[in-house]
Amino acid sequence: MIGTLETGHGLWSALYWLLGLAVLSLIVYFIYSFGGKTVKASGDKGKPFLSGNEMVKEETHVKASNIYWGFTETLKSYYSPLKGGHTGNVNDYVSWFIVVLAIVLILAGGL
Amino acid sequence: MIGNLPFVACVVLIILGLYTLIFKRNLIKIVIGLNLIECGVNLFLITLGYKSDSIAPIYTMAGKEEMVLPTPQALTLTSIVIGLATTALILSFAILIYKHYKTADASKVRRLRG
Amino acid sequence: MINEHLPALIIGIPLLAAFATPLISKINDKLRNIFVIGVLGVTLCLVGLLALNVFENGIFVYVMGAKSTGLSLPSGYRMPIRIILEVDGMSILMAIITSIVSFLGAIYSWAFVEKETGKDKYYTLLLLLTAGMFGMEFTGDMFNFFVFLEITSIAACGLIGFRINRGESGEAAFKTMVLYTLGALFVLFAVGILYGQYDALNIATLASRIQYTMLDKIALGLLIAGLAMKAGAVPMHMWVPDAYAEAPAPISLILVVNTQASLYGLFRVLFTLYGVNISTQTVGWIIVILGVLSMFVGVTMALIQSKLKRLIAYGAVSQIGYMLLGVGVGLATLSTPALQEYGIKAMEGSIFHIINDAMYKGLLFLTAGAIIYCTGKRNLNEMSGLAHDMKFTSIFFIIGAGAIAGLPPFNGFASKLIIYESVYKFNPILSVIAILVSILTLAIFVKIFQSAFLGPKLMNVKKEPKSMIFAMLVLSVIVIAFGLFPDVVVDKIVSPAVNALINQMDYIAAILGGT
Amino acid sequence: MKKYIALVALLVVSGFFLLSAIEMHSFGSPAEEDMDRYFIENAQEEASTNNVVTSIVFDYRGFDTLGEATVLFTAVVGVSLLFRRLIK
Amino acid sequence: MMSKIVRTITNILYSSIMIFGFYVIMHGHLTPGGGFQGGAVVASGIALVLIAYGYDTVKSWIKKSNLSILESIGGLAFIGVAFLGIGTTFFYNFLANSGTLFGNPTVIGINPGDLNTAGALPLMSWAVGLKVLAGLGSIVLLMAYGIKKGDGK
Repeated sequence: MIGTLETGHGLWSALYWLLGLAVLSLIVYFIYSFGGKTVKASGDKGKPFLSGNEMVKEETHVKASNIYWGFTETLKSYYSPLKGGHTGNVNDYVSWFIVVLAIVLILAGGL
Repeated sequence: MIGNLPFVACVVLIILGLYTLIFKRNLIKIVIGLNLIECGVNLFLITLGYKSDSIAPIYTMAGKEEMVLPTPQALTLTSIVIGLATTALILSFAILIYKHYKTADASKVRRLRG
Repeated sequence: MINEHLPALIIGIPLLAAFATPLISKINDKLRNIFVIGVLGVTLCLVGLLALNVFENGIFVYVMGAKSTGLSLPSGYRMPIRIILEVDGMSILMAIITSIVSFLGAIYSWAFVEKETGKDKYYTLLLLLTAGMFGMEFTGDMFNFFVFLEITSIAACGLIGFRINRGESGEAAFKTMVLYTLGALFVLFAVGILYGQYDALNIATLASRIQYTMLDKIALGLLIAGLAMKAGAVPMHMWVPDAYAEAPAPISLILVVNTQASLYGLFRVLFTLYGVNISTQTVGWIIVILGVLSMFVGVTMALIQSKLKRLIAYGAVSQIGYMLLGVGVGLATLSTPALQEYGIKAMEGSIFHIINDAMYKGLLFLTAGAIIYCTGKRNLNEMSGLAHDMKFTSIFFIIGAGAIAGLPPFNGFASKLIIYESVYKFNPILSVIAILVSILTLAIFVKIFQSAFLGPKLMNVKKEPKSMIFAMLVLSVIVIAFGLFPDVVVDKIVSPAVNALINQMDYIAAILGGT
Repeated sequence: MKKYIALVALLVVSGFFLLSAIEMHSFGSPAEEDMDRYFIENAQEEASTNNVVTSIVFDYRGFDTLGEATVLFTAVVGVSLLFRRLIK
Repeated sequence: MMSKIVRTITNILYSSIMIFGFYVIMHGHLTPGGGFQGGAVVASGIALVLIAYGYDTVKSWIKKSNLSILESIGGLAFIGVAFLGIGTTFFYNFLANSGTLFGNPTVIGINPGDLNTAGALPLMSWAVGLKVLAGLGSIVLLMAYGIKKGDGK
């Protein structure tokens, strides 16, 4: 059957996957169609709020550097040396290169 | 061992170049370090082809038939020109960095980091 | 007649065009663009012809300047003396990627660099970069490989510094150039060591003579370090974000393939030049560790970037890790029966990943270029609500991000699935890390999508030009097609490449005649 | 700290390089020379030139020379690309 | 713009440097040397003039655009000669021992050498010499200009 890829353990066919996706979405739509249709975003319902007080729409956008703030804050002990390692200094680039060369030579050289 | 002193000399040149690349902060000195490595490698190549008491691989009226290996000379010619081209490009980059940053210190030329 | 000269033509025609481009661009700009795109299209067709030829008849040998094209050995002599182009499945795979990507890059460049000065030199360097990559992929000669490596290095660095009025471009190009030159010099030193021992430069001859002495080990270490640096493996990856972020978008697209070409050189050295002579366990684990480091560090660094192209560049570093991982597993199991069990599958996965990576990473870089072209901003913090105006770009970005994050049904998922499953049999931990990295990759692209495309419309943007849309469209069509029918690609293109890598003897016999 | 790591790595690398220089065939007597032997013997009739180096540079390994000329061309184009805003 | 002594010496040396460079290019297939070396010698002559007379004077003598055209022509000639051999193979030395231009057969063994030998090699050597001459000359000019501007501000 065309489109069936034999991976290490089993098989993968994107076409079957799409078929299953279509069936699932049909079922989901079927369940969704039972839902009440009377909800309207009238009055204050549709407006964005920030801690209770209303705000204009332009301020609701989350800037890129605020995304995953918690993640990076938790892993600060991992990130601070990593950021520190990426000094834009060309000497450090070369010294990293030499360090890797030394390790590879030791390992491959069989010492 | 003692016969291999020419190879050792070429390798010492390469090591000096690496030292310059790692520990010198001036951009021009970094380029000089690259050139040292390149000279070392070229000398290493040309030294590989030497055969004792033989002549340059050109048929002239010189009497002897024994010739040194010609291939390393061709390779070295190629790599010399390549190194010249590289040096020209890197030096022009250094010039332009100096014009933009007003410094030639590699530890200050690091707007791109993190 | 043309059939037997194909490799020489594929390398020679872009070079000829590159020499001619400065003269043509003195006539007319539009003519020059058409000329460059036409030349790259012709090269694409020639690569297709050569691919058919190679898939039919096996390894294609072309001897430069001999009495006949197939005469690898001089009459009654036991070793080749001329430069030999040797095209096998792996080379032709890389050549297909290179030709497609450079063709699309030239088309994209038409509108992208319209406003810039120095366009003639830009197109010249683009052609030279393409020709250099073809040379790296086709050549069967170590020193010739070094020469083409240098061509790609110099052309790439000249193009990275294209926007030289921004000081950062010069800085990135300087750093990249220093590292490239150092790596190429190490490669040359290794070539010198090999030459001094065996008095040969042809890869097949060296492979037949190599004895894995101490000098060979040192040469192997030099080659691994130099080529892995040019492929951008952690911790030698630091030039990658600088270079990709500062280069114009079509050049970032081609630089991705350039790193993959040096990755090809690394595979060629490991599998064909040394083969089973090396202690495959050790070297394979070196490659695997480099790959895992690249995956993890790349993606975690990408998570905290706020510059658009820099973020995608760190993603590129993490994708390089997948290829190193799969091929490293294949190398570690090269001389064991486990190769037949799952090593070949792992290599298939990672080499299939090379194609997919070139396609979707190129697509992402092109979308980033479109964003920068239309908004003039490079920082994600200043972007918002681009999906209101740039509908095509946002759709293409969704496709590319889904592919790079390994979401079905895009092509990234197929190759990553093969890598997960086969690497799991080798070592479960590595497979778990790979899946984790894939999840984080999805996270970083969700970040881009949320902050750049969604949100309220804050800025007024230009419309994307036609040529850029066309290039992105072709790439996304390729991504979806490879995702829907991965088996065709794997059977037709990938498995010949894997066999070409594994069967070292065929490569040697094609030159030395069955000895 | 970083300096010392780099220094140790440099020492290791230089040790290996010196080892490669010492392990190499003894100076002045190449281990194998069959390829160069072929060049020296056949250059005069095949390339019909007295200068064996030239016959290698332009005939036997002419493709390298093409690449080399291309490298120089590339560098010139790159330099003029960089200085394009200065040269009017 | 250097002192009068330097300029006088330059005027004397300039022509001989050029002639020596072209000699090296021409006899590349007989004596040590060839296209690259000769071109480098000629370019060194250009550099000497540049140092002696300063950029502004030299710019009026040597046009950058002409140099780039010259270089493209050199590259085209080189790869063109390579393509001419494609009847047999790329880079095939199609002129050697053909009796025509540079086509005399070479005497095997010890001989003083004949300028009219070596087939396509002298043509390639000329092309490469032209290319290197133009390339190095333009690199030197560009760098002189860049440094001149760079020191100013």
